[in-house]
Amino acid sequence: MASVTLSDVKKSYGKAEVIFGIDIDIADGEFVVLVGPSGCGKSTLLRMLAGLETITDGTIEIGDSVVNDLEPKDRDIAMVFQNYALYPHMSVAANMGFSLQHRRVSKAKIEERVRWAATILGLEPYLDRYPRQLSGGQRQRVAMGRAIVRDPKVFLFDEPLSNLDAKLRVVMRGEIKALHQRLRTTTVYVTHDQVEAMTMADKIVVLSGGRVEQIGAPLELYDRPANRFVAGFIGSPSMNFIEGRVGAGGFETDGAILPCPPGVPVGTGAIYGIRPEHFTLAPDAIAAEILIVEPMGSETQVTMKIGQTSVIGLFRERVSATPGQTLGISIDPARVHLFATDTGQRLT
Amino acid sequence: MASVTLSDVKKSYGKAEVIFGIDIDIADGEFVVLVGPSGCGKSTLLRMLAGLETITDGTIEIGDSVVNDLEPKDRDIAMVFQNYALYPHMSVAANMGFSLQHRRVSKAKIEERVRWAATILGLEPYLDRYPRQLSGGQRQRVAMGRAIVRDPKVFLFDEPLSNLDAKLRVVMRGEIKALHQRLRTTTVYVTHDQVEAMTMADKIVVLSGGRVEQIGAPLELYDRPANRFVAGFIGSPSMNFIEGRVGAGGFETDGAILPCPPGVPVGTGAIYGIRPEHFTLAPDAIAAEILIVEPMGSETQVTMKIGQTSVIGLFRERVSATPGQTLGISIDPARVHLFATDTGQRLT
Amino acid sequence: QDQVDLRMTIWSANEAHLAMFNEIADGFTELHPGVTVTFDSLPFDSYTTTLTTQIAGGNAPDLAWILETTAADFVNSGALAPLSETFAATEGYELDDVTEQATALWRADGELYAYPFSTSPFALFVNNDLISEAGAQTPAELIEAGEWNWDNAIAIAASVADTGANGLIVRDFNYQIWQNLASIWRGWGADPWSEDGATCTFADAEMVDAMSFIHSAIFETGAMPGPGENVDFFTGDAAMTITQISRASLLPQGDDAFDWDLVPLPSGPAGSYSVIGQAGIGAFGMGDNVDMAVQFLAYLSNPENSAKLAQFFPPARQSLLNAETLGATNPLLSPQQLETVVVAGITNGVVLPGHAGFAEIQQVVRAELDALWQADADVQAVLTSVCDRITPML
Amino acid sequence: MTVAAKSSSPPARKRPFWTMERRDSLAGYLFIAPQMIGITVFVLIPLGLVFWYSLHEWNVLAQTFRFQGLANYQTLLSDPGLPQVLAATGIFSVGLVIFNMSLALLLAVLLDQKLKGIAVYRTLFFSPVVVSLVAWTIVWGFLLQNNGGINALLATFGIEGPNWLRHPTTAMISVIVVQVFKNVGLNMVLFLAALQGVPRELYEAARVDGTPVFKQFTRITLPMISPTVLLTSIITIVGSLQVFAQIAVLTQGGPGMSTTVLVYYLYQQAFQFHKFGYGATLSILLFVIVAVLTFIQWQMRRKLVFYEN
Amino acid sequence: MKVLVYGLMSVLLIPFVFPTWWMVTSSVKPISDIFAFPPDIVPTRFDFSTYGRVFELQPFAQQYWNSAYIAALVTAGTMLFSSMAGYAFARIKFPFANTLFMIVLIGLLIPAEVTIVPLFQIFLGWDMINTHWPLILVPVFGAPSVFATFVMRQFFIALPKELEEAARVDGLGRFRIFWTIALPLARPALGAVAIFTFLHSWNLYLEPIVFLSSPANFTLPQALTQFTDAYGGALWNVQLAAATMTALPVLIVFIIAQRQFVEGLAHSGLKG
Ligand SMILES: Nc1ncnc2c1ncn2[C@@H]1O[C@H](COP(=O)(O)OP(=O)(O)OP(=O)(O)O)[C@@H](O)[C@H]1O
Ligand SMILES: Nc1ncnc2c1ncn2[C@@H]1O[C@H](COP(=O)(O)OP(=O)(O)OP(=O)(O)O)[C@@H](O)[C@H]1O
Ligand SMILES: O=P(O)(O)OC[C@H](O)CO
Ligand SMILES: [Mg+2]
Ligand SMILES: [Mg+2]
Repeated sequence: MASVTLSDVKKSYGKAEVIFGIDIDIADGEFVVLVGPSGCGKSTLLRMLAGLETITDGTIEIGDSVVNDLEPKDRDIAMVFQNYALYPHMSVAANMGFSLQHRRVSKAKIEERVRWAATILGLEPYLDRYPRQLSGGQRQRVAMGRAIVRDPKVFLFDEPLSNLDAKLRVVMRGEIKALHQRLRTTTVYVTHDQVEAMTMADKIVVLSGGRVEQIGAPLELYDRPANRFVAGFIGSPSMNFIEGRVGAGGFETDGAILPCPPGVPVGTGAIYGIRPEHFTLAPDAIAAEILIVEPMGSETQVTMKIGQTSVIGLFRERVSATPGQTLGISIDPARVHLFATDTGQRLT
Repeated sequence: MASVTLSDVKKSYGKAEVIFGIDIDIADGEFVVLVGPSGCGKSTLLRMLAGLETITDGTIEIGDSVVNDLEPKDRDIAMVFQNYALYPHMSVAANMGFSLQHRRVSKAKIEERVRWAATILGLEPYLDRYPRQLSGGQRQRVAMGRAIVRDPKVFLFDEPLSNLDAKLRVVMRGEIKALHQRLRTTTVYVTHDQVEAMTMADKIVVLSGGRVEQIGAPLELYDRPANRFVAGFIGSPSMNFIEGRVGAGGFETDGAILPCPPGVPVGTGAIYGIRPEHFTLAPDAIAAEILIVEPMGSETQVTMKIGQTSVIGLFRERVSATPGQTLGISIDPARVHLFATDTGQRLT
Repeated sequence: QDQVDLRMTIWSANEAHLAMFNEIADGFTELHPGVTVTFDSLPFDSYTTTLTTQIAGGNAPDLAWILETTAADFVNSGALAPLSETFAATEGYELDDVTEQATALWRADGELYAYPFSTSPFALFVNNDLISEAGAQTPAELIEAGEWNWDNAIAIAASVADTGANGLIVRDFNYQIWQNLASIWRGWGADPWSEDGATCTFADAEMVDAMSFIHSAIFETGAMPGPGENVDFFTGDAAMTITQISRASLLPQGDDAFDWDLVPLPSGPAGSYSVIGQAGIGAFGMGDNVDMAVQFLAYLSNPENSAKLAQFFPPARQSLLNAETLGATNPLLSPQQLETVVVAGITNGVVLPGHAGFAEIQQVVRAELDALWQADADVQAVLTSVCDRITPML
Repeated sequence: MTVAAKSSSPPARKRPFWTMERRDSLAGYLFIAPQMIGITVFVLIPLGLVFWYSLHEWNVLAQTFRFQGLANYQTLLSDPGLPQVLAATGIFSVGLVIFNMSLALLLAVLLDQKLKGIAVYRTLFFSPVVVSLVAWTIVWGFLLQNNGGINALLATFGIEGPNWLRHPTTAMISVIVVQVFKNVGLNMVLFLAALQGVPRELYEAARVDGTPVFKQFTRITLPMISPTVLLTSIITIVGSLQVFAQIAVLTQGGPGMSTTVLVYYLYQQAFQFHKFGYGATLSILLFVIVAVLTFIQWQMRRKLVFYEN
Repeated sequence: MKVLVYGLMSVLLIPFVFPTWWMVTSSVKPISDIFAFPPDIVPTRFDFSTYGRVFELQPFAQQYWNSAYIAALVTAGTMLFSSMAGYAFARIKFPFANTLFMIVLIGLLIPAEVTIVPLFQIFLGWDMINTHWPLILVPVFGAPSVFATFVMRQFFIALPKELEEAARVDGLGRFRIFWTIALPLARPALGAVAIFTFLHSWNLYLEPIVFLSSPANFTLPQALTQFTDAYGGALWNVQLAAATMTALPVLIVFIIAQRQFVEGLAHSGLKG
């Protein structure tokens, strides 16, 4: 186990720069999740950590040593790939023991480690099967088994659950978390799934366009997104944004005045952010014209118009109103985020 | 536009029976969603409707005519496939106009229809592109465009959104719904996504193992699932089930007594169903041992133990307790479902 | 003595042939310890091609079997070592015994460059059964009557052909190896080119007559099988075939046997004639062991070994050309047949045509003559155009 | 925790010479080394030598090897046989490619059906590929004779067949057909794989769209398998320009010069007529033709071929 | 409809199977029946003596062995070296990779007839004439191997890159990745390459004729042309018997393993 430090790490493919100088400190044993829109450089960053891509500039340290020019095999990391990358021509046991074979580990020891990993992952009955004979979740487990047998310093995961269906994803998410709690190996985990990021991470790194937007604990990002990008990215459905300016009586937008947190000078043009789940029904408060009502059982999602802006509200109640009618809603100013119109930076 | 009637429809592949006599009535203009676990026969049913699979027994009527033996092209239906099945070597316009070319429609008329569809779907700027030059959502739209140009009597969709990422899925869901509201074409839609089913359907058909489990409006299924299968299938996270028997003071399970709705004779062995979102925090009510706490921003998902059964609770509040501690929760008996232990049929 | 390995290329891979050659080579090794001879068999079809490739690659054999058609090329190229002096100096060789005609092809400016190793006359094999069935007179009867000429011969063939069998086959001609037709056109006194090889005589009247005769035999009377018809005399399907006498070994035995005869070529308008095929063996002049190679050739072709070789390869030595010697090695043939066909043939025969650059000429003529093998061909015109094409090459 | 502000960037480190990239490049060179050396020794050097020979007059028997510049190339331009040879080559190659590709496609489409025993048919159609070329051609030589099997078969239908190998047109057809039957199995299998790679949904979509079967073939199948069609057509063309043994066995280039294709011609010139210098010149011509054709086809792929990515 | 398809396929089949059938049956007919017109589809009289004569006329067993071991060596060598080169061209980044690949591809464009004379000179220089070396070295390293390299490259390009990356992380170097991961996974493509290469070597005609001169060294196709009588005339029935013996084992192996053959070919990455 070891800490991981990225200092001013850059990456270009030919002329195209894709990572623009990234600094991340990961403590020993920490579970860090990288999120960001597709193409923002998550995989690239992870692969540079693994040594599968060269580093154009900067340094990467694992433990106390700079690994920039080390081969993947010399970095003492293990990686789980999105499509698992199991060796189709080897049995489960062979897949898991493969990396040890090349490290002069005795046969008996290999067998012991494989059995240990298989026990942890519930794979004992499948050790003699081939990958094609396994279900998606089992394959995923084998991929993890392959990573843990070696007891590496760092685990790297690149969207390991995205090939599974929703139910299985939930199960495997729990297993990975349990595994981390058990082994406490430093972990870097790439995903684009909100829920995975929020529930698994000690620390989330939000990337966008090859730069870090924000680093923080999950609820920190949810509660105090540093900018509009992070605000829109974390949370589902997305935060609603309404353009306007801070007025004396509240936030003024075309056709409506909304409750506004203090601390921003009156007259500032700003973007008003409010999460769908933070609207509450209140007959005599703000009037919103209903566009679509989507009951989902426990919740009702309502698309509605506040002033000229169409927003989404998520209510725990059943909403029996129909499109065209008006809904009364209220907003707690403490739940409102304000961002600068130009830079998108948080104002409050 | 037309109604669709399936009467005692059966399907076997060789000896293997996969659809066991299904009756569904679909009214003109209705939006019907077929859901069910993988392999339950959703696609098969849809493809029989389309004429892509033969019918082993029973009748299918579209409008007033039995179509059992009609070729797909003579059924006046349009189908959107899961992977879109766009012709990769044709431009968007050609893809959309292709079906009209074989129906002796004049060039000018084809162009007009394609342009009309493109306008509805916001595809005008892309008419000359090829599918590979489009994003997932755009491809999805082209697939829909191909279906609507012909103005068919019935639209068939087979998991049309499952290849899109979460955000886009939400957007496209809205678009399909809007389209349906605009065109009012009878629609049969297959999905395994809860949210899609709940938000889009006028009527949901729950299938399992080639049989219909329940047919009803979305909230009907959520509120009064006819059996344990439907109860567990509809709603996410799934309903919790606890085994036990109805006692005098409530539902008795190993280690706990839970509030119980009236109407079931005392002594009946039953399965107690309660949805994760229907627990509320209440310090002095039932004590549940906390196993995992997963904060997700707006909600917190808590895995906990009631008696000997592990259940999931979804709370709107932030739960600061940690694993090992005890949480006080209460249950509204009106929200509780009871099912027969053997048949799984609803008891209340 | 130094170790010397001589290599000789031949076309035959026949075990009997090779055994005989090896036996002779062993005898030579006894005389010259340290000298060995190996024989490389190259496929007959591509013999000259392969030999040429070896030469081009700088790997010429020490000795090579050479076909009559390419004799001019090899003899004139300067690639072969002169032989006369060594032969003359070899004890008991009796160079004079080798007939003048037989060596003509292998000489240039009086010097001998290859030994005429196999001299095989063309003759006519006859299936008397088929001929009798067709109710025709047999060649033997015609010879007896002194009426053995081409008109009668072809009439026999035509009458057999009328019965559904085949008439006369020029073996190995196949409408490709046109030089084998010399066995017919010599009867008209025709030749493809003048003696010095400089003038094309394809379009001369003799050749036109001869070719017209052949053409009509093919396309009018059907006396000869047409192009693209592969039929074989030795399976008993044809009345007659022109081929070299050595093919007698192909005559079927037992159940399939038929009453056969071997007769000389019929006489033509220009009288009687005979034609021989000939192969020579030469030693290459550029190798390291030229002298030894020439000595081996002298040994191989001395009277004693020639007598051995005669069992497969008809010799060009006067002393061996008698029914007695030949009969010992050709038991199938009667003394009379040997006398009239073989001895007379070798003694009087004209060798098949050859020319410098023959391979190319052969191809060009072959291509031109393809126009002749059509039912409505204009013989004179085709032959004129043959001359037009080959005159620049002569 | 926010972006860590690094107070001092780490000191510039000297990168070792054997960086990951360099090590990998070395591995790459080692992997291709055996073949690169082989290609150099057995292809490039011989090709260079052939070019060198083409600048010489080289008569093997006469032992002449004389530098004469581009004289052989001048001969080439005035060679009276060459136009015929090029025409025969062109007809042969075009005919072969068209017949081969269409037959391969037809067979692949037939074999693409889910029918009992289809594997047996597939095997049988493929079987000539594994039969020795020489044996195959010899057998066809028999069958194509005027009194051979083909005409016997035709005769049973009351048709009098032509003398196949003795007329310029039928001889060319025969050589092409024999060659196609020998090797069409290869293309057939490749097409079959390509056909099976076309997503079934496209056909289902077309069925729902009401596309007639023939149109499905021309508008969907063909474009979808066009990359395979291109690749196999290149392989087939290149192969057709190298065909030799068939000609040698069946027609020897005749009748007339009608089936004398370029390889056969250069073989004749070099090996039979001993004009190695001129043969080398024809070799260079053949090489250039093959290279140019391949290049053109490769360029055309942008226009004619659909590529998914 | 089905009947129609079967009918059409069966008719189309005739030119594909009849020649082979004719070859096999004619090899056991007496020579006179080979020339019968119309030809007999099923032999009426049998003559198996030709099979014995095949071995009398030539050291046929030895020649059989020559062909077999040469083809085996060539196949093994090509599979190894072509897959190495194909792997590097598909998977390893190194300077001039594309240029070098283009140069290799020149080999695809060269008929054997073009370079046979210089090759002969080269092998003469190495003293390898009338040995089997030219028939082994040229196919393994020269122009004929280029097609195999191309096929292997196409296959490796399509092989998921993550497998190798997983192996790199697991501690393997390039060669071991190639040997333990890439090569075992390339079995379909290797199968196709093996078939092509074996058939090519087994049927090689021009090269043996040029390079070999003693019958004991001959290979089968070359030997086939040597079944002549003492005067160069073809012994058709013996030749056909020899041809049958040459073709049948390959044909039988093919029929047994046809699924692997055809599928290997189909999935060999030859899809453009
Ligand atoms: N080999 C390459 N050559 C050039 N550009 C590349 C290469 N690999 C990745 N990129 C570019 O680098 C950027 C980052 O890619 P990366 O795969 O890291 O994104 P990602 O965040 O993992 O996306 P996703 O969520 O879709 O997996 C993208 O713009 C991509 O186009
Ligand atoms: N061609 C076929 N031959 C035999 N069985 C088939 C065939 N197609 C489908 N089945 C079987 O029919 C059943 C229903 O399949 P179907 O594809 O309709 O399921 P589905 O509900 O669409 O599942 P999914 O959600 O995975 O798409 C399955 O058990 C499947 O294995
Ligand atoms: O050696 P031989 O007797 O077979 O001679 C062959 C002939 O001369 C060829 O015409
Ligand atoms: Mg990625
Ligand atoms: Mg389905």
